[in-house]
Amino acid sequence: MAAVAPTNQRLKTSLRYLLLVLVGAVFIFPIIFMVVSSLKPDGQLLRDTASIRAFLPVGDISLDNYFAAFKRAPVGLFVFNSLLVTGITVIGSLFLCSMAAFAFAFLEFKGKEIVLSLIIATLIIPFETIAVPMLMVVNSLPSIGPDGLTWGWLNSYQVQIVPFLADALTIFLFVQYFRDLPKELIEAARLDGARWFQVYSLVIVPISGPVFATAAILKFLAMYNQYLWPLMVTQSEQFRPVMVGLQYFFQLNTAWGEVMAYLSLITLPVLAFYLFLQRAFIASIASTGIKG
Amino acid sequence: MAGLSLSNLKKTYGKVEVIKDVDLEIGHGEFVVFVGPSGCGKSTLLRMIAGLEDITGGELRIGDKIVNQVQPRDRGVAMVFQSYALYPHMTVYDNVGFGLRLNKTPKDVRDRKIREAAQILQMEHLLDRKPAQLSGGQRQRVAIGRAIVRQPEVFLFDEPLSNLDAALRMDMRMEISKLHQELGATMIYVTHDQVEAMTLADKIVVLNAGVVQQVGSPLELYNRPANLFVAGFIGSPKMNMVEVSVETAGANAIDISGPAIGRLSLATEASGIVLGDKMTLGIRPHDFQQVPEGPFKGTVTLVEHLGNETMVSLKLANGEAMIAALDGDTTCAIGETVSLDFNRDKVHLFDSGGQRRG
Amino acid sequence: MAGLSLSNLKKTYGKVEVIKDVDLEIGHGEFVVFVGPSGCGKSTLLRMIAGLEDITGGELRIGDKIVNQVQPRDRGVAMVFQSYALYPHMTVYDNVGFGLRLNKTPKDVRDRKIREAAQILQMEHLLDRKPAQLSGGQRQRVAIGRAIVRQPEVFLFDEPLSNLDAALRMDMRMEISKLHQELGATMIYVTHDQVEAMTLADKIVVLNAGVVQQVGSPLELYNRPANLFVAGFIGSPKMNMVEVSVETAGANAIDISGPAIGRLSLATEASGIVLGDKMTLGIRPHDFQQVPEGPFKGTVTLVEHLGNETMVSLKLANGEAMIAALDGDTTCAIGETVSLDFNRDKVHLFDSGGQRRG
Amino acid sequence: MTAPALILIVLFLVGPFILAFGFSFTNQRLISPNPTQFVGLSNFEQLLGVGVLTLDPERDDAGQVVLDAEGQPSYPRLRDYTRNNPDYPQYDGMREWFSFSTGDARTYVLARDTVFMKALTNTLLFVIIVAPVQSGLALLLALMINQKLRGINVFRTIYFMPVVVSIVVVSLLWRFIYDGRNGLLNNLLEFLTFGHFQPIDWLGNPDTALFAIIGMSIWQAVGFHMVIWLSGLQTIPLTLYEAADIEGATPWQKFRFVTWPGLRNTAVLILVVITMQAFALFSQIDVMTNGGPLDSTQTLVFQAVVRGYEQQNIAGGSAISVILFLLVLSISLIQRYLTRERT
Amino acid sequence: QTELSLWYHGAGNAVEREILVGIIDDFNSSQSDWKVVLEEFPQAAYNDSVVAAAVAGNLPDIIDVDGPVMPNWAWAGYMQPLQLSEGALDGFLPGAIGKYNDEVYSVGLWDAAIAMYARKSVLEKHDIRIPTLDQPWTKEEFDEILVKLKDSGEFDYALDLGMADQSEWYPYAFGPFLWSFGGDMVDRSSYTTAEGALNGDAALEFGDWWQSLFTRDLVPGTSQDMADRETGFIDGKYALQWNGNWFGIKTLEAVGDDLLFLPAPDFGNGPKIGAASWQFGVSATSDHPDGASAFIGFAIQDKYLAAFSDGIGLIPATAEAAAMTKSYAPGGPLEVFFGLSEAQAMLRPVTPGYVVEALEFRKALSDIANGADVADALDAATDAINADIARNNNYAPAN
Ligand SMILES: Nc1ncnc2c1ncn2[C@@H]1O[C@H](COP(=O)(O)OP(=O)(O)OP(=O)(O)O)[C@@H](O)[C@H]1O
Ligand SMILES: Nc1ncnc2c1ncn2[C@@H]1O[C@H](COP(=O)(O)OP(=O)(O)OP(=O)(O)O)[C@@H](O)[C@H]1O
Ligand SMILES: [Mg+2]
Ligand SMILES: [Mg+2]
Repeated sequence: MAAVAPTNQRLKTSLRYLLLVLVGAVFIFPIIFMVVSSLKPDGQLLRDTASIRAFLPVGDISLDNYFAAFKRAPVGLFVFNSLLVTGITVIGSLFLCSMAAFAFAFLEFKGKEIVLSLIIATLIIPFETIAVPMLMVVNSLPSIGPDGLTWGWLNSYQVQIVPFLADALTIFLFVQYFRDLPKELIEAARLDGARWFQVYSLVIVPISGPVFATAAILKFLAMYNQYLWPLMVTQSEQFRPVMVGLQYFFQLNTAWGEVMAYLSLITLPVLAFYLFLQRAFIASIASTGIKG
Repeated sequence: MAGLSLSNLKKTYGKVEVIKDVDLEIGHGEFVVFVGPSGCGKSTLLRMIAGLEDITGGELRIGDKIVNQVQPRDRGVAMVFQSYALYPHMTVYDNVGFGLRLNKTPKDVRDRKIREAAQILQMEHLLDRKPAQLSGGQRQRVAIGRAIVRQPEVFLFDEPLSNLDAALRMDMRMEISKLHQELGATMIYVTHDQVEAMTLADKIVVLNAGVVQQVGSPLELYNRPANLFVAGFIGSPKMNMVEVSVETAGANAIDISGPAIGRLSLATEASGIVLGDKMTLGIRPHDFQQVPEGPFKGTVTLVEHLGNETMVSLKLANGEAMIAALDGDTTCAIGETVSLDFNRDKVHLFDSGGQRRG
Repeated sequence: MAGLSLSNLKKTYGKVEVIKDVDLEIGHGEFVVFVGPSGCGKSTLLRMIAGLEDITGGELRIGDKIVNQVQPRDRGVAMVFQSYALYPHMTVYDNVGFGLRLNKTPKDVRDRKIREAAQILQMEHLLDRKPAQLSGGQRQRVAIGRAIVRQPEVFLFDEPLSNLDAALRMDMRMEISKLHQELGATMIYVTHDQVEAMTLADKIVVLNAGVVQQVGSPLELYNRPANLFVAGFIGSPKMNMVEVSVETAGANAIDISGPAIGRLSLATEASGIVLGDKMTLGIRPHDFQQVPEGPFKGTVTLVEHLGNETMVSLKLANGEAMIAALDGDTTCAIGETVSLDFNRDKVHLFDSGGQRRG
Repeated sequence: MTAPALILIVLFLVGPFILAFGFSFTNQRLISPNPTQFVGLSNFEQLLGVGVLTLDPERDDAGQVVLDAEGQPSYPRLRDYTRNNPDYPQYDGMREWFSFSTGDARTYVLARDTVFMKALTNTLLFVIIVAPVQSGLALLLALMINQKLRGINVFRTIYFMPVVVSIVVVSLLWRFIYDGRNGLLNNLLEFLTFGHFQPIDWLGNPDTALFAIIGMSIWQAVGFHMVIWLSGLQTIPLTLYEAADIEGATPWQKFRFVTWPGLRNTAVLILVVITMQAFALFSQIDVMTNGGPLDSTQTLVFQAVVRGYEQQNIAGGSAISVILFLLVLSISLIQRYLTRERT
Repeated sequence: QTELSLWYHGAGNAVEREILVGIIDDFNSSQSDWKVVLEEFPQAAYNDSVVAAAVAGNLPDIIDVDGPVMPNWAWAGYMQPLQLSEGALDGFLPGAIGKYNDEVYSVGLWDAAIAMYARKSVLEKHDIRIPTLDQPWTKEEFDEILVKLKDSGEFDYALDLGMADQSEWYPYAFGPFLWSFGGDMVDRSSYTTAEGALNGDAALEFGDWWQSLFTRDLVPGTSQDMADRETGFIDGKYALQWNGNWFGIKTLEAVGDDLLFLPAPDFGNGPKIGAASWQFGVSATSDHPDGASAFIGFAIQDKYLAAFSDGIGLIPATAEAAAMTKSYAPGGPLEVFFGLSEAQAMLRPVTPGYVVEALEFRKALSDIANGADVADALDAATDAINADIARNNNYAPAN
């Protein structure tokens, strides 16, 4: 029953911070390297990699790489495309997947367990291994555009969006989270006269902030980093996303400084999105008090 | 019309049979209270009526419809959960108004109803809070509010007042009673509080281990418990039980004797009672009076002063324990010897199967 | 030694002051009951003692040590939560035994203690279940079991019996009482049940809106409530309050009058009472008797038969309402006129500030 | 409510996979003017064919075992048995997968496709190491950043950084770190051992390359799983911690008895996801080693891609995908079985 | 005007775009039938994009194609022969003409070449003979030189081969060594087997030598990092570097007059370097092959060849064009490359199977460098190539 003196408390807190900082150091350096390198000319950049200088903005520092990057590729267009595709996919998939997961977690229907197992099984399939068959599938889908009914979705936004709206990982994530929610809430809502969809949208969604934030960030990353698929389906520059755009910088002589500048630029939206969700995440926990 | 009719209702969890062939008719507008020991299946029965638990067997009708397969939302019931089940992300206001919002009640009507309910439940000052910021009793009131604003045909209350203090509980009890009269809705109410059960119910259903023991008006149950279980369960403190055997059995009177009481004569309809039968004699604590010399004599083991009355626990000569509810100003000390008589008109006799006799 | 001493204890949530300067001494081994209306701060106070809420101001000692900053686990307390807080993934057995397992009680001792507790709580058949498979009352018993097996110096109970039926509740009450005697531990107990409070407590603490109203033995509170709040809060049904004014004030007696009662003479110590003072006269329902002609006359508005007694609500001529607890076999119908007298020795007088007088 | 999601999944995941499944029984090519033909199981036979060959050491005329320069017995050349040897048609086209000595004789386990076999074993090794280590570390991190401390959000962000940054930067950076001469890792180890450490060519050495990849992969993805753990942590009711606090639980005990059981659903999720992702290991290999040196970092998905795209052999790539699918499916079934709710 | 779509692999390269757009504009305004529309792709993703488009039946009219890959695409039916006028390709470097099955499918505006980068001062200091086209280093001489340079202790490695680059570089840069030893990636007489070519005695000899470079620590291995590849020679860590002409200008700027571009060594069957770079062709699905060919015919004018060369540093496809350039004109700093190209250049196997052959070759070389048994590695590559050829019906043209 030792009384804890405040100084002891303070020491403990400092130790915690120390640990946090040390671990932080292990994780932060790619960003530092990237940003620092984006300020250096190629030669120096490569020479510095062997030493700690790789992480220090020393030597010949300038924003030249950024200007050059903008000159080399339509960076704005790529970022716009990526954000558009990613944004729509994230929103759509959160909606579709959480709804599906809701049904799996709370509704009783025939074959539920089997279907869920199958969906989870599809988690196993790495995208790379089905890209070509998938190309064949999207190429035979109808689309209605200015030219009337046409076949094939190549060179469009929807071909980058629709196939990824529903994915097993997101569904699974939601299912596992929903299973931990108190059942009485759903029962109460049903007695209050809520239809299933209302239970979902008015009760479950508002108290599931953390998992929505998690799913959103994971989906965002997956979509934003898409490379192989857009490469296969966007022949026209107009629709290309950032990761395909990155290839603009790998020529016979790779422009490393510009690559770093470009990567720094395209990392910004991801970071911003993550920070935004962090906040939403915290806020949702604080306001619902689902924690107990 | 929203009477209910339960026939042969059954519920099992895995192998555990929790509700066993319950048959029950509840008239439209009736106030029915379920009582029974903890774990006897009251909540389960309520939840089956609400549609939250699958019905393992039997048939449930609300009005004229068999509703075994009907969605909760379409059964026209409202329920107050034992665990409240408030929506954590909504304010009290929104929690209470949720059902109205769902059935598209116009905003002003909704607002009026919510504020009315809040007033009845004495929680107007809490309307902007979230459930996490409420005390247990406050949460319970919100849960009640949520049910009453919707004015359904059938109300289900699962121990709605258990976390309230006596005064508030009485107020709430009155409110619920008033509500019942005003709405004329059918109400099914689970409680552990005898007073609540006695005062609110048109009809009390006593459950034990998933089986209905007796159905009847409060005074019926109090005055003529159908079996030992009901006798012991209804009334507080518990009825005292004394083992006796039948010495003589006349047409309108019997003589009984037992180690605790010696020999006694009771006026009762004695059909079917046979000489030598082992029986149980029940006497309520409140039917005792302290007398200079009576059939029961014992040493005081515990005295509890409740203000208006005093509970005295005795140990009889043969070791049996007995409780008597005496006057509030009774003064007696532990260890003292006390002699009791009882009201001969109010005794209860049960046969060896536990069923009421006479 | 594990007495507690609270001095000037304060708690605020944001701007809401929930506990206001509470001063309280709790002796070692005492049984203290907190009562008060829903939301008055009982749970909060308990949680502050347990170390689960930060203390905004003041000082809390357990034994001789100031524990404001001490971790809950180092305070030597056990607590039964109002919301049970059972570990959902552990069986009842493991839930109950968790604390023992943590303090490395040998397995056989642990097993014995768990089974003992289960027996006391009548839940031996539930030991293998998970909390989700229990009824409300069963969960509550597990929560109690978890606390009692640990035999700490201080027990904190937050409405531990609210979900139990009368019979079981009485059993449990007895068990807790026994436990208290056996262990000699300090117990702090929150309840809404008057009977529990009256029977268990060495000392009752009445709280209202975070302020201590009165501290005293049960009968002290019942017989001499310090103020109107306590008077109204303790006793069920609630004390009847009548507005009166002082007509004459002698040394040992005063005359009072009021629209409801006409003029009356009371024997009371009248120091400080001044002619013309507005006062409140309190009469408990149980202190009424039905008489052919008495000071109170009114129309019956509600009759509640509780079996052993009958609650009769009256409306007096001037519109005031009054409740009387009459004999169990009182027969009177709604609308009838009834006349009541009361026990002159047992009246309570409060001044206009609500404080007890005489 | 599941319908829209199900339709999409069937259309864009199940459908293509079934196509791929079909391809694995044909000779489908990415590019070819020739018609596709059904070839039965031959793609699988090609991948999975193994054989065992035991060879006696060469003996000179006197019957003495011939020793090579290092004093080891020398054996006939394997290629004499596996290449165009009409006496051993069953070994034709096979190569040594691994071998061991049994007395004087040496037993060779031959595989029709040694690269695939290496990819298979590497993948399994990778999964076995990465799944527990990464989920464990991620949980540790999640617990660390779930504390109530001022500014904790900064750390949440920092720990997540490697996930946010493109794999291109990360791989590039780690190639520099792993550089065999003056890489940061070697420099650091040298510094820590006061110069006693012999620099290792981490990515160039078949013995270390896979572990180098493993290290980097864990570092890179751990933040991803940390976030999932974190959302699981948020669902545990606070009152349970309070109850445990009062019962005298230490922080470790609170973790063991409250947190961990409360994370059951999350743990299943994480384990499944990590296993899946580990099996899908591709990008790092593609950027950093291309499967080398000496196939020590070949993985199944990498091989599936190499065959499907670079070698234009969609059928072969699909066959690997199918094998991978069956493999992971059975593992995840076992996993589910092991982590099932025991009631 | 009918639109003709053109795909080009140079996205991100402003100079190339400018020149190409110039050509297109000139062409579009030079006649009124056709209007060429450009779509650019990043180089690293180009082949995959084209294949994907082909699978989806979505190819443009004019595509550009890497020389050695062309037969594969032609065989697969992505491309059709050019309709060029007689004599249009006279004077073109052989590496710039894409021929398959006796038909010209593609033509390049430039070629690329490789040389041994060296510093005159270093060679002189170590008393090393400067080789010429006529008298290249012999195998033994080359080996001695490497050992000598290594032993001098002045360098991390004697020679940088560029092992960091995992792409087409291996077959392009190292295939010629094999050829010079007398081996090949496939038997060019039939193109139906690699047996004897890739695992014959000559190939084994090459393999042993190749492995010895690494076991003797003369060259950096496969784990070399990109930074060293780009800066190692310039910084003096490597004495010699085997590198393409596209690095010439950059290195010249850093090293200055001291820099030498030396011809490939002769390992017995004459010194060799690879030939063929990106070329233009017409897709099989084009509705307007005449227009597409017309554009290609228009684009191969000397002035455009020269413009490209000046822009991106590659070797113009004709001598006339070379004369018009800054670097390859007589006396220009890179003139030597033109000579190398003319004298030593050899095409990589002209077969649809080349794609797989290149992969297997690369893998075998990596494995050998990392210590694999030479014969086994070459056998494995041979088997894989043969299996691929068999799977594709010997790459017989479809009919
Ligand atoms: N987080 C919070 N923020 C604001 N107010 C709070 C918070 N938690 C509790 N309160 C308020 O503090 C007061 C005291 O709450 P407490 O739970 O102690 O009441 P109680 O006496 O236990 O009531 P009950 O008998 O209903 O359980 C209540 O009015 C409640 O609304
Ligand atoms: N999921 C379950 N699995 C097994 N048994 C269960 C389950 N849920 C409830 N039970 C059991 O069913 C019985 C009835 O439970 P129920 O909740 O209806 O009791 P109750 O009468 O409401 O009790 P209380 O008054 O304590 O709330 C109890 O014995 C309980 O243990
Ligand atoms: Mg219940
Ligand atoms: Mg409370």
